[in-house]
Amino acid sequence: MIQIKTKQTGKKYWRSLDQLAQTPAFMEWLHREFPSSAEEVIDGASRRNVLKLMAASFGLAGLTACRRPVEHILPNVKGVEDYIPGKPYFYATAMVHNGVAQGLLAEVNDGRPTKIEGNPEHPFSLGAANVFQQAAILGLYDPDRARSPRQDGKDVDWKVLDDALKTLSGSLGQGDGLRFLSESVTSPSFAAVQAAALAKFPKAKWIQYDAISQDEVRAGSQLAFGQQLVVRPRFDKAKVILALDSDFLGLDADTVLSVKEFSRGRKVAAETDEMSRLYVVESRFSTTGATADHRIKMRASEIKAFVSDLAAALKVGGNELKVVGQGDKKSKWIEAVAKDLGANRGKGLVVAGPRQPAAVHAMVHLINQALGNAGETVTYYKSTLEQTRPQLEAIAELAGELSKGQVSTLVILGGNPAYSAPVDLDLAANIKKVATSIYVGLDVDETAVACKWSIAEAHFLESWGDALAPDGTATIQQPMIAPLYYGRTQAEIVAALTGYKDQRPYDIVRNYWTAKFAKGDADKLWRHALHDGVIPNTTFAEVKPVVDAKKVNGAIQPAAQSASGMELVFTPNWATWDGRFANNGWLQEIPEPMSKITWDNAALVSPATAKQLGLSTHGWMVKGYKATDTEGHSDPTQAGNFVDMIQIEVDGRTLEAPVFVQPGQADGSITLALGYGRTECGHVAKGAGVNAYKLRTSKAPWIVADAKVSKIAKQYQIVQTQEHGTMEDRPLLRESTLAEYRKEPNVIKEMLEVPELVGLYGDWDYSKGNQWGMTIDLNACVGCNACTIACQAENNIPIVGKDQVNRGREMHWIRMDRYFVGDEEEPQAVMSPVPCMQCETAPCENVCPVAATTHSPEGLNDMAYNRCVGTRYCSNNCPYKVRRFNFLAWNYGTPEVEMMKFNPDVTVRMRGVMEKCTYCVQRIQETKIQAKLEGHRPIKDGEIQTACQQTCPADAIVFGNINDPNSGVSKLKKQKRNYGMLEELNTKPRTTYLAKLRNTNEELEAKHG
Amino acid sequence: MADLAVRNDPHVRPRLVEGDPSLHQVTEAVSSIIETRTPYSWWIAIAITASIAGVLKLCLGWLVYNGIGVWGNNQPIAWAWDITNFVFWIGIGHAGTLISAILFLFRQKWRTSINRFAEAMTLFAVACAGIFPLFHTGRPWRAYWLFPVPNTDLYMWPNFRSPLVWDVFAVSTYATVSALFWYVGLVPDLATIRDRAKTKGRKIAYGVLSLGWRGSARHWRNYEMAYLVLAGISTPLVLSVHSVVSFDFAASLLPGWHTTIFPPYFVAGAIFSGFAMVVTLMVVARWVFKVEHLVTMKHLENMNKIMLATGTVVGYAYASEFFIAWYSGNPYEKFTFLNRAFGPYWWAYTLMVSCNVISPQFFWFKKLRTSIPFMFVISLVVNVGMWFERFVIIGTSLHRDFMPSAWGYYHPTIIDMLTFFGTFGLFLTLFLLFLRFLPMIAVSEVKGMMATQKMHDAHLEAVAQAVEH
Amino acid sequence: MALIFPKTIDQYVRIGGALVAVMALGGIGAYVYFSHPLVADTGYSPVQPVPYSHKLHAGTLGIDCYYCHNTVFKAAHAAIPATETCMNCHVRVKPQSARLEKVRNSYATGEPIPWIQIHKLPDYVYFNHSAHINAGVSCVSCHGRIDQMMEVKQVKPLNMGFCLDCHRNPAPNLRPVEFVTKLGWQPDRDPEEMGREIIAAKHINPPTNCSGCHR
Amino acid sequence: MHTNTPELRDKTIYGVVAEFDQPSKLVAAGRVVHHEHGYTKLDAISPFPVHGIDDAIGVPRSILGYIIFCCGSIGFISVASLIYWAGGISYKLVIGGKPLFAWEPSIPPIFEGTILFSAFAAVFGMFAINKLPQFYHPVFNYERFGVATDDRYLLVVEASDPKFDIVDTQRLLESLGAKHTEVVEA
Repeated sequence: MIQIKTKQTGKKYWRSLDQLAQTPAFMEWLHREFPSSAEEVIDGASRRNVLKLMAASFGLAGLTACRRPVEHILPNVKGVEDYIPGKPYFYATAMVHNGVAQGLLAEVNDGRPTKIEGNPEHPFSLGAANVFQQAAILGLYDPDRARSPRQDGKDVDWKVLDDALKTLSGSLGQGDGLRFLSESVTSPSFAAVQAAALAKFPKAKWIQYDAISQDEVRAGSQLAFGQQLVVRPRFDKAKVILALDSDFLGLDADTVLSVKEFSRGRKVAAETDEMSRLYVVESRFSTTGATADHRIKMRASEIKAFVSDLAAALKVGGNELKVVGQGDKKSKWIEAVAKDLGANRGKGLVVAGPRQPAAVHAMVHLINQALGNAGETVTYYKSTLEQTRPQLEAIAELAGELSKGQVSTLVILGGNPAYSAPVDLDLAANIKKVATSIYVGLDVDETAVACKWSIAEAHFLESWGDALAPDGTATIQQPMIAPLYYGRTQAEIVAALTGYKDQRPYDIVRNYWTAKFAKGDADKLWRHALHDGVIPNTTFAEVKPVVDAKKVNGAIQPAAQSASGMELVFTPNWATWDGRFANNGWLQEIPEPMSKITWDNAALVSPATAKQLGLSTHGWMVKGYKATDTEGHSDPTQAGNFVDMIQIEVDGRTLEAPVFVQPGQADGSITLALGYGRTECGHVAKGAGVNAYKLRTSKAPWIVADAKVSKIAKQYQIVQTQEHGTMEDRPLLRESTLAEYRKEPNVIKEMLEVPELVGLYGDWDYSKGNQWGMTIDLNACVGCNACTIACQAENNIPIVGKDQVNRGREMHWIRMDRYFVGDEEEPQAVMSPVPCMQCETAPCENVCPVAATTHSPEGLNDMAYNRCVGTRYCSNNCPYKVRRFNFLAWNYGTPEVEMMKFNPDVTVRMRGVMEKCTYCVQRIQETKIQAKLEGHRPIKDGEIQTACQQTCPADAIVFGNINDPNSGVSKLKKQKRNYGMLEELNTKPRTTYLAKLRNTNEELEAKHG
Repeated sequence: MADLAVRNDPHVRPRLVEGDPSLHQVTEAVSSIIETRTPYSWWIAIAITASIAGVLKLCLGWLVYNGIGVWGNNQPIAWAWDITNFVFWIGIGHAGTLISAILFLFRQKWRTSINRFAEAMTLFAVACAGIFPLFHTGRPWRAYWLFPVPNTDLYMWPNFRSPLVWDVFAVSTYATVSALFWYVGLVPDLATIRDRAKTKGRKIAYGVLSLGWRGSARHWRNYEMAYLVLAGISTPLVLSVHSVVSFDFAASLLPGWHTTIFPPYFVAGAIFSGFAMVVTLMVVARWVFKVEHLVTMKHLENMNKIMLATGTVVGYAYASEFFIAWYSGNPYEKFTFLNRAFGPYWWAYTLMVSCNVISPQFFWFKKLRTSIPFMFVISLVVNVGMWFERFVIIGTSLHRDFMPSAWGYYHPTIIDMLTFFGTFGLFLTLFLLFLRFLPMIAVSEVKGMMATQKMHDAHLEAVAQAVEH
Repeated sequence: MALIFPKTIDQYVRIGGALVAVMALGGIGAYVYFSHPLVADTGYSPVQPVPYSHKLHAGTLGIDCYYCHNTVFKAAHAAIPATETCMNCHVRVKPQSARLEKVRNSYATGEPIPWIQIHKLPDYVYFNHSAHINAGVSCVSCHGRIDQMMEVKQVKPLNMGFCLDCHRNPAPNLRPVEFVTKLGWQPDRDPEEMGREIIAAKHINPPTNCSGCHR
Repeated sequence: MHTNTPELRDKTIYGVVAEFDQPSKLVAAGRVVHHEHGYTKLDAISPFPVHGIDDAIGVPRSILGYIIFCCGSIGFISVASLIYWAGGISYKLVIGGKPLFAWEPSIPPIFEGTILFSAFAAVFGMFAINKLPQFYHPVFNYERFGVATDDRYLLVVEASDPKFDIVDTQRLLESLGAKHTEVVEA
């Protein structure tokens, strides 16, 4: 039913756009507006001039005010049951990320999915979504997606493919020489197809490989428990948390739940409230480290020693190792943490990052068990989809077979292994040796090029499927729109190849589940499953395993440290993850939370290491107007962001990479993000970053103990959205410690002394009706950028490209500020989103000569784009610098298909006008009208959610009516932590902040922040 | 003999017209400039300047076609060269009205030889200035919304609280009034040219332009009244214009902009730069057109004195800004000014101070004050310095304001540079046309001045003879 | 000195000046008239692909607007009816009529009928039918007497001023909701007064700030 | 031998023009002709305003000042009311929490408006009073009129003057040191 609906309307829209594009009116307009038609609307450097100019309906509609081209209305031919044109519908679905599924809701406007939200019903979303999920919309409409099957690099008709598959499946026999290479299978129905395939072809093999694999985690649990278990930490229950090289609030979080739960433990309403404490030990300065109450930097390879010392300090198991060769600071640290954990038995929690070796994970399990945390703050599940075989081992074997020519048919299902597999396996070359190689993928990527056949895959928003959350909760993945390019799902292809009983993806999924449901009301249950986005009672069985302390203690014996060489650590990244999102402009342009770099990756090194390597150092701690700090670090603004480049060598293989000096980075350790430097990719990804996979071998997939590094005579311009790292002692983002706050709750307000602020005229009366306001809780915010992307999707915010970001023209309405605090040795960071403050006495309004920005009776700082003439005076006079100007025609370049992403409730701004956050006024208006229709009822608190608030995994952003004393936002504004940024200017901001509190341990407090 | 006595008498001002020419000779000297055959040099000069003006046209076309993005402006530096150039040109446009209005009210006779020239310069400078407020908007075709145009469609009006709207009023008024003032002054001289005209074409052209002026006593009566009033209202006008321009900054809340000293400071700066430009052009013109006896060293020296005075006022303003920044105890202010002087734009600031405050100090010395080449160089230096003053005020205040997270830096594009360069083409083209077709010196006023001087002399001679006996 | 201009010149100059002045005024007057929304924005009446007569259906036959434009009470958009809606009747009524050919084809082939849009607001204006209809603003206020039009024609300027007039003083355009689609309906008493009562009853307070319509 | 008959005067002759080479002589002559001989229809033409000529030949005071004042006041009122109406009546928009109308921000536009109106009044008022443009005037018929915009000074006695007599008037003027006199026709 739904599929039919979306198909129909989807196609309708599609068709109408085509027609519009051919109308003489449009053609005439196109030529009138762009005499040079297609090429060069924007200056050469922009990434957009390569996309051809097809600004169809939006630009056209914008002009109908003055000219009147004939415009057609194309109604449905057959009425669609309870479907109202122009009204958005929400459907539940799920997105698989990092091997697990998270439930989502997709907003569909006239058959076009336009916005992703978290599914409140889903236990691992609770209404929130992360950057990758938010940006999926743009991925769906990516004009560079594979559009048809390709045979030997040439597009062919689907018919040709189907015939080829038929003949091939006939010729497979017992399936010797038949190999399947997929990513981790997370879909039960697909697993069924897989099982059927392997049953039909007993000689065939199925290899699962993820570039960002959980091998070590699995091995760890195998080592500790003798079985593979899913570990489920419960950060909301823990009072003391120790994260060992684990960015569980950032890149190592598989769903948003970890942030949700953690932030619950950090919310402080009254001064008396309890608050969890977070210790972080890590090599890279992650957002988790920035959130930590105490953090020390440490080379990733020393964590193993650290954890065994910690175990020793905790007297865990038989391990009686003495703390040796440890700096005084570190041992103090260990003692303090051990004491704290010991004091909080059953309320503590230790977690380790997936990069750490199995032994570390095992020891973590041991510690958690010894401290009685197991079962309390961490629970274990037995997965139904477990992978007994280490992925690296499996793919290595496959590579061997390939090179020996033992494989006749290779079916690769997504994942782009030719790009992301360990470099020493040389997969790209080996694939070419196979007689029949088939690739199913979204893009024409490195693997697609290597294979004989490549098949356009259906995007998850286009296809039927299902997937499991970390705890096994199953979700049906339903399509929001018919496949734009008739793409196929992986299951569909395998089913076709292996003659599975069901061929259509819909049948594959539905029949699998209805078979599981109780016979009678299978249909009803199925409908419920679709509606809720959750299938009840599908969670894995919880188990209470026992750790084999002996084995663990045996494994943990630290090998001789090779502290000599430079350590190289690989991580996924915030923009492209493992490279799969490389062509997604929203993600490419989102700044990396700590370094604020966009459109690139860089080798992160500590200032000390940089000096040691003789590299020019950008001092992100440089203070004041000076060009350099005492250390001689130059201020990046003045260095023009040109950085040195180094050559990194890992057993014979070399890579040239730009260096970025990151305070808080462990000395002697380089962090390099995977997923950049794509070669076979779309326009957006071209030239973005360097390919770290070139150094990643199956021997050392995460941590290279001794990489050779040398400076080379090259420079590279990296681009950031924020170039100055320090707050200049200005009380912008305020923080204190929990202890101090309890002693003197007014400490936050007292950070600023202002004389009584009086205006020249009386204040305007905002005491009646709805008065919108917002609070942002710095204590909860982990700087994950989800709000920025959500805003970008909701408000049709354009992408500007690396060159334009470099010119300081990024368009994000809600930007993420990051300031370093504390000493340069062990810096801390505070982060916060900065949207428009909706000042009651808005400085921007006074100076606008044409009254394009004015105040609404409900306290909004309205911005009428169609009135703006673009003097930019408002931006100059905005102390928060949150206004964004369309310096060039960002939207004229948008290809037709990409325009389907636009939110119809928000104007697509033209060149030359100013724009800014409006508290999602379109949502406010919709709700107000709805309330009117329902008999002028008052609007309920929380009924209106801004896009940023809705998606925030930390619930840091709260929006509502400040006139209603019982609304969430008014309650928060009553807190002592509440303050207005730059309130001394008497701008009366409606958006206020709740100061950050660090729950410090006084034992460590004395030593350092 | 007696003549000598008079000349050496310290109480007697040196003559404003040298060589004691007859009125007819004055008429000749000025009129002949535009009556003789057009020299090739003029054609060459205008060919060059016109093509530079063409560059301006191209740049503006490219700008309107693509958007402000072709300039270097960004967030946070949303205003950069555009408004800098605007203030720069407007400032230059101040000397003219000042000379014709204020010096007139102060009965400064020496103004007569240079006021026409300076007024023309004013007009052309304002024309160049006017380009930028219009084209710095993102949608210039909507710029008319800044004017209070009655509209039946939107029911919308400009926001009269905005200094930009004040600008619109001030600058348009200033342009109009200056043009009127200039034309009124021209009418009698146009009549003179008319009556000297040989060819029919010139007769008709100047005949029409001079509106049939015939120098009747009744005309002169009203004429002088009108001129007096124009001078009277132009004086507050000229002061208000640059005050209003300074409000663009003073009325904002940006540290480094939000300063009460701005209006006087800007006016002084404007006069400063205006006179510098007059000197630059005058030194060349009087030499080229052989009117040294009408535009004498006395004139130039007086202008240099004014430059010295205003330059020092500007220097005082710079100093007091710093003092207030420190004295106010406002950390943002304090930072902004330290950042101005020692931050990334230290070079611009240093340039500004040395050009505007230090260089004019040489004019304390009469020798330098009266040296043509020296004053020419200084006047150029001052023009450079004043451009940088505006850039420093705009650029350095914007690039690092309240939130360090939003700090930035500004790099001009080639379009930025060519646009500014092009405005000089426009300015000089208009100027060459003026020199070619209109009397560059207010003949009738000079004559009037000479006549009174003659009476004065006659009187002195009498005195001198009395003494001899 | 030989005269430049003849004796008579000045009277010609005066006449010429007078003419120029008159023409200037005339020009301004013409501009104001032709650019006035009432003139510029009204009267658009394109030929529709199907010669559908609102006069016949809505007027003579008295079909309620809501029968075809069935989303006005629920949604921002007033839906253009699906071909199916036409066929509901026309399978029986005039099933063979030549003028209905396009409709039948559309129904058969699934190709929509390309109706031409007449009442068009700029895309930066967000008008919501349900909000207005439910408040008691009749269709007639913006669309005129559609029920008397053979071919639909834009009769109201629909410019910003037009919207503002009503948003500032909605009373004259309000009526009980049950009559909003009765285009010819006249209240039995002073409409102003009735309007004020409705405003009081429904707390109607139309926005006049920018974000009321522009987002 | 002309005789001073009205017909003749009205039809053909505008008056007598006398040319002087010194402003002082012009003034002196004017004073004699006006004050001693009681001629009233006089005009003086000079390349620049000659001081004292006004009382010498009895030119009335200029009324321009009053005109300018009135127009200036109109400018003041109209701009002030425009601002008040636009912000306070026509479209009440809340801007920066400021009142709908306040004097402080309105001063600059009002001031400029006043100036603009006054300037227009001064210039066009002056032209109007002087009846300019006027491309034909009898004095242009004076043979050597060109000198009047160069370095000579003309005293004109109009034929419409009751005391006018071609012969006597011409003689009188010559006796006052006119370098040249001439009868110009209307």
